[in-house]
Amino acid sequence: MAENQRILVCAGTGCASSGALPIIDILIDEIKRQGLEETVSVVGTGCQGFCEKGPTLVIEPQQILYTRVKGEDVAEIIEQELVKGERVERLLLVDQETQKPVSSMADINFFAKQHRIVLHNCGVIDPKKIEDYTAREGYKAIEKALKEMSPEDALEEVKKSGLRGRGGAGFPTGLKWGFCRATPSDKKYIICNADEGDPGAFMDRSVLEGDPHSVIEGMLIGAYAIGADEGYIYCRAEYPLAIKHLGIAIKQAEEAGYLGDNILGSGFNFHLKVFEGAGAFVCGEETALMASIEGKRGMPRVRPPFPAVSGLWGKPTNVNNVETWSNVPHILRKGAEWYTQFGTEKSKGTKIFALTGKVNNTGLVEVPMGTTLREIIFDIGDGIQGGKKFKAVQIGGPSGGCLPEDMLDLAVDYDTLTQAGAMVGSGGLVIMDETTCMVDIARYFLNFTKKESCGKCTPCREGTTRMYEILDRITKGEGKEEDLDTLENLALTIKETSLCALGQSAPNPILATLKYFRHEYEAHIRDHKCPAHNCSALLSYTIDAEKCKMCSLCAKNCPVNCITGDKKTNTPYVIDEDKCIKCGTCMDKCKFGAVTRA
Amino acid sequence: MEWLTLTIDGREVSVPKGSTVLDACRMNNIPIPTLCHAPELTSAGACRLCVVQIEGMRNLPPSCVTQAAQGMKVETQNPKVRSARKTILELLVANHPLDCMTCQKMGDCSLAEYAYEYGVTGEVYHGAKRDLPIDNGNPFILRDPNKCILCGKCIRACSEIQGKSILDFSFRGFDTQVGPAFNLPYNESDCDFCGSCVSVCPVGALVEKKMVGKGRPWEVSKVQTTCPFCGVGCNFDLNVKDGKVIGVTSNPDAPVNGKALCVKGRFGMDMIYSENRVTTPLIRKDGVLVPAEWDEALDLIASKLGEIKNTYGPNSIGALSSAHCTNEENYLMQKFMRAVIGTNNVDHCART
Amino acid sequence: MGGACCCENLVDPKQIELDEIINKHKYDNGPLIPILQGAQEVYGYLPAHVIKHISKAIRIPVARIYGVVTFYAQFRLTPVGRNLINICLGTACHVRGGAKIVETIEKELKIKDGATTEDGRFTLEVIACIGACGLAPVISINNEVHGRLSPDKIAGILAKYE
Amino acid sequence: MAGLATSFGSGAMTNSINEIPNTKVMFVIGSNATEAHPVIGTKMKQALAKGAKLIVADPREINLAECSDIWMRLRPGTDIPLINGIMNIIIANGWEDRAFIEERTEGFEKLRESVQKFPPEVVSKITGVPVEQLVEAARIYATAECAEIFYTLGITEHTCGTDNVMSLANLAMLTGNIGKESSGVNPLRGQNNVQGACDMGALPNVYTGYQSVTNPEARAKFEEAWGVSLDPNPGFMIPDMFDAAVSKNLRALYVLGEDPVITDADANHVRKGLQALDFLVVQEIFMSETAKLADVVLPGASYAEKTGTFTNTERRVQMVNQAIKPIGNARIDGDIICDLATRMGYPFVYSSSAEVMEEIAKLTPSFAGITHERLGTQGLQWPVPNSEHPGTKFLHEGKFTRGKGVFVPIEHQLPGEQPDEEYPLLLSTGRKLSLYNVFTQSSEALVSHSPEELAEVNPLDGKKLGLEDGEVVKVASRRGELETKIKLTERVPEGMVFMTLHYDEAPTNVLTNGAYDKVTKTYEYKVCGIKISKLNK
Repeated sequence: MAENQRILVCAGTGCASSGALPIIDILIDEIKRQGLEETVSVVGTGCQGFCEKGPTLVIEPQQILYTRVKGEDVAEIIEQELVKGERVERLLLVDQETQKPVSSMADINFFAKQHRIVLHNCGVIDPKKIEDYTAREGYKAIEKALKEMSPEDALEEVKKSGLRGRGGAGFPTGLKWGFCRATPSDKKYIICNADEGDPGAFMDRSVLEGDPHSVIEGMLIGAYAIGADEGYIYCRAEYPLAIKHLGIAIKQAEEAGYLGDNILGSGFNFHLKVFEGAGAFVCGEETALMASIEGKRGMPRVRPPFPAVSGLWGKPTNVNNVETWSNVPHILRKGAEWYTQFGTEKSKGTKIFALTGKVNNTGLVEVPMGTTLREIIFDIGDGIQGGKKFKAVQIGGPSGGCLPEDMLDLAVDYDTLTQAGAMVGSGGLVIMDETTCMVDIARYFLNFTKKESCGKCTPCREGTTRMYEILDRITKGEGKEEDLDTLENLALTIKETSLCALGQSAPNPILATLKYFRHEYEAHIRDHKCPAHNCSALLSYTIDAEKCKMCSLCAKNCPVNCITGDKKTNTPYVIDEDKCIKCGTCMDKCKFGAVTRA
Repeated sequence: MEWLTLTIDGREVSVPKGSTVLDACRMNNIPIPTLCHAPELTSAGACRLCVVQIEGMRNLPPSCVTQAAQGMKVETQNPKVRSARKTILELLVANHPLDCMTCQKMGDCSLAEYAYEYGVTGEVYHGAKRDLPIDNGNPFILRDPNKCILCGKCIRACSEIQGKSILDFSFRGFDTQVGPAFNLPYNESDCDFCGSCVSVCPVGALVEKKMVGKGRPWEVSKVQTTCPFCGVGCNFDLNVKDGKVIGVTSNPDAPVNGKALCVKGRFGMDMIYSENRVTTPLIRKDGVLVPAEWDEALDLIASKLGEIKNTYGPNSIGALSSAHCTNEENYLMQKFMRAVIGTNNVDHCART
Repeated sequence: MGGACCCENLVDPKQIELDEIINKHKYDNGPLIPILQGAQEVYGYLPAHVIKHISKAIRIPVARIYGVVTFYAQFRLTPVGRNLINICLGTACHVRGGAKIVETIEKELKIKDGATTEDGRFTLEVIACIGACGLAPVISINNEVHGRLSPDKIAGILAKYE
Repeated sequence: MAGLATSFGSGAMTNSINEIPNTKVMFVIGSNATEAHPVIGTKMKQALAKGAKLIVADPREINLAECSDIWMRLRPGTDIPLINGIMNIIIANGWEDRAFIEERTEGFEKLRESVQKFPPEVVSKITGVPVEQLVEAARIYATAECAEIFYTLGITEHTCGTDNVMSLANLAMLTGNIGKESSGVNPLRGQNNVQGACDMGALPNVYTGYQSVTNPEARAKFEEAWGVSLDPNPGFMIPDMFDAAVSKNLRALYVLGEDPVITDADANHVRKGLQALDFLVVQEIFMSETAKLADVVLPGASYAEKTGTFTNTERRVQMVNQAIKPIGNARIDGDIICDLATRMGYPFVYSSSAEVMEEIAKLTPSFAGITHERLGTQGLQWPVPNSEHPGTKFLHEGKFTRGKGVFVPIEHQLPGEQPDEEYPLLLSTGRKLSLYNVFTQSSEALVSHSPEELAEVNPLDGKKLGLEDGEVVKVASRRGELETKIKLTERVPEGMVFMTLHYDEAPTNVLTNGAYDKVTKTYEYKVCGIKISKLNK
């Protein structure tokens, strides 16, 4: 039995949704019952990244990962692992290749292939304790900056690191800070953009939940370098846990003298507030975000003037996102030279991706820039669920695009992705298989952007709706041959004439799918078929009376009760097409292959 | 003043520093279509109709909010620019009623004018259209939100000219609307009916209710004059058709008020045709006022005043001049009293 | 009549709470959104009289506040049902069949996105991402997450909420 | 205007309307600009949007009070102690502009002495305005880079109207907030051409351009131009005229475009005077209450039917251009006067109103450079001393018209009539936005928007008297009574009732006091005692 063991239970939003929180309580009770409280401690951490397998917990120092843990498993884990020093095999991860349980995190591809800089503390420390953060070199970077570096030095270091904005466009961070620093003003602001709105991206949330102090420290350094004394963290109200942890962290940092006036006796002042966003994707755009803090409709405004010249309340303002800020303390502590060893020539460091969709290991992964899509999806992500065939990966959310299989060896960085018609964006990677319809995906994203368009400029307001309508008609089999030209023309106009990045990138999902999957559009239009068997209007389900054993399973499971039949009267089971919502449940449930889809 | 030289459509032009590309074009008579731009309001850069191509800039920047710069090369009419503008107009028309024949704004509608110029058909896009109730509940302004193109000028006029902010955008995206709070009718809001919103609306979404059906823009002549309703001295244009005043419209060159007016100035002109007008001289006969000819009335007054002056002296006659009449008339009145009657007994009601 | 009446001094505890929220933020830069968020906490939604009261207190025109309220998804102008269903339609949920879940629930409750059932039992809201992508497709009812769903599971889950 | 004329040497708005948006501080006293001068109200709002501070002194919670930084809800008729109190605070804190006082003014010592009697606590007691508000208002106004004072009838329509105005002039000079761009004292003229009627000498004591009838040189000039000898003594002012009519010293009256029965205070007295006349001529566009008493009614023309000029409150002379022919058998007023003069043996021969303006310009130094042609679409602000002069944007730059500005110490006086036991409520009168005097009653659109008088009564008074919102009540003063609908609202303070003067059905001026200011003889419309009683049904 090892001395001083720690049990790290993931309490991020994903695992909490899977029931992690009661497990912490049960663990504590059980440890007490076993009299182990002197040597074993339980820590509720932020996201450990492996959402698919949640709730997860890690035993330290052995680095043993348990997955899909339930309350009733706790006693067994403690008995086996902590008392006897043996594994509970059924709760270990099974390697898809070898089909053997893997116990050590070092042997799990999901973790082994990552390189964690920003996520360095996530899942390892208790985010509610500043001492956990300081114990892992936390706030050393700002101390170093205040004691050993001038603001210019700090700025120079960030410039040299080659760090680029992780929010999407990849603008060089040091350069951006420099603009704001160069604008003379009695007051400057810095803002952390934590309005992570891309559906399918949750890295910022995980960092805020799991390591809030790293963001605060990054902002402190930025404020020092730029000459700002007030900051905001604009966080979505949909992230209650992140807001809570930020609140605790700010209070602790104030008490510890890292925030407030005359920080660490240096004469440098910095005050930080959390602003809860009220639910608008467009507020991820920096001018809309500032309008929102000012209490207005979150409508972007024309740039220039850029925020570095005239931002929040007309003062010079610098906005970076969570992941960007969180990189900064590491850069300052370990130096730009250390940082530049990661990544590609023009994209330095690492990037966090939210790996979701039809992939085996969904979760949060941090890899050096330049890692190929294939490595991320097949090594870390462990390939496609259910042995299906990979079709495409959607990168960068509603602003990004879908890339097909032959681009899997693309090394991911800002420039290569943009060239390929996608973008890094916030870093959502949604994996699609043969059952995903690419027209439907484009329609899905346009439905999203049309709802989230602020309505200010004509092309985005009117155009996204028209593009959606055309796509919707195509998925219903009502498309016309000329629709593709209309779509393409409209998409290009919207791209070139919209006011902000939301509109300018809204057509990307269409342009990329048209580029790589045009045949799917044509199949919908010409043959009235959805090759992925996804678009319900183009599907019909029928029951093959010969194969049907009248078990009634389909009828019982039908959510809309549209299947009738009776074994007693020998009435065959049939599907009422008018009522059917084409959910496919009957087909999934049928054990005899009697339900067919056409 | 510092001057910049730039090239627009291959032509070299010089403009003062601080001009926008749109300013530069307009100063040089280069036509640029705009819907959300108004010189007296802040720029929103929202309608995107004024996009141009500028060498070295990505996308098509809107000229109304792009600062002119030394050496800039601008193209305002190339096929790419025109095609983008046409698409934007098609999008607007696709969500706009096509009842132009009966629309009060016909002949003065910017959307119609540009749609015509760019060969817009209205047949490219089919789909959802707004279907909102028409606001007809007040005597002054007729508001048809279905015709609104969301340029936001009325909102800015209400806030920047009038300082009221009765109007604002609500909802977002395709569902965006403009209206008073809770999208109530005007008369249930705090609106003062200054009509500034009407004066800037480029389409038929906001029109002067009293002018509906009274005349088309090309039939109307405009006469600039000074408002008679208070001491501010706003100027506006009386709209005259067939010798009849049919309404009032703002005159952007009005020295005191620009396009701003108040409810009285903009909507009170119908008092000219009030049934209460006296339209013929009246003389009291047997205690009753009865119509008379001018000669009879004026001779009567001349002889009566002469008589009283002779009997009781000039100071037994007085006059109240008018703060409503013109300077020239006031001058004539006091001259009449002083030089003709021979008294200083002339005053007017409000000397303060 | 709502809270606009000035004749009788009936003290409404919610009104007191609202005034406390207003006074807390009144002198901040950009007080509107925090005040609206606080007011919605108190009332469960934003009744017209509350918006007018806020307008007067912080001197922001009612139309502007209405514009803000209708812009952001978080704010409601009507009361919410006893149970709030959030259906996630993040990308991960979409590719794993989220749309079918929406369709099933809409059919089951006979209401559309944003509406409340006539009996006030459920309010339905489709949202962009709950952030439980690993469990896709997911819904949350009163912040309780139900993951790895399929249409046939819906009726059973809804039955648990009164 | 007499007040400003005494202090500065000329009486008119010292700034231009378009300077308002650039001012830093606005002190609005007794002026409901957003309703009475709506477009000036909008300019004030524009200044606010640019960050200007707004101080409002008004018993009513007018719209400007709602957007002010400081709203001093003073008791009606206590303007002088309020201003004296503010000046006391300014001097006590050393916020006065010493250099300005030294260079540009005289009489400061006397002023300093007189305001000693108005310490903040005493002023607070008299006015009902808290001391902190007085101090803050004094600080904001006195320390402003530029500041404009605005007032209208709320200041002048008192028995002490002239003193009120001089008080404001004192305040502006004390702080140096005068004679600069966006800085000055600005009376907002009520009617469209009050300024012009004054400028044109429609006053019993002056010819055009305020040239005194008692000044032999001026008189000689006019005698020469007009070819007659002129009376060297000032004539009757309005209130004198009605008294004189009753005493038969005045036999005939020629009323041009006015309706004194409705608009003048103590309407019953006015009516009595008019009825006592031997001969009454009314030249009007509407069948007014006064016209109904006339022996001869002459139909004049509306603004749309004539060409001429109006002079607005910022001294801008602007063109009125004929758009249509006079309605029916009506004639242009100027033509009528000319015709009458000619019939009385003194031919008035002018080919156009432009020619009349040429004569005015010849006789009036401040109009010397004005012609209709020059006025064009932009007008000119007098003084325009010659044909090249661009007009005068703001007055008193570098030097007051009279040389040095003079401080005139002002003592507090009570209004002519105060509420008492019998008439316990105080009536104040004013305008409504959509209506304007009696003129707009003939606009169907405007009337339908604002169809009836709604006397504003404080809910506490309503409760005391058992009145319901919207009830029709009887309102009575010592001079008369009327019926009106009421509106219970906290816009008026307890004890005060507010009514407009727009409606024939509720002719408010039967109630008001015929007492007037000792210098200008302006009626005290703003304060009188009334009582409200329920109607017996």
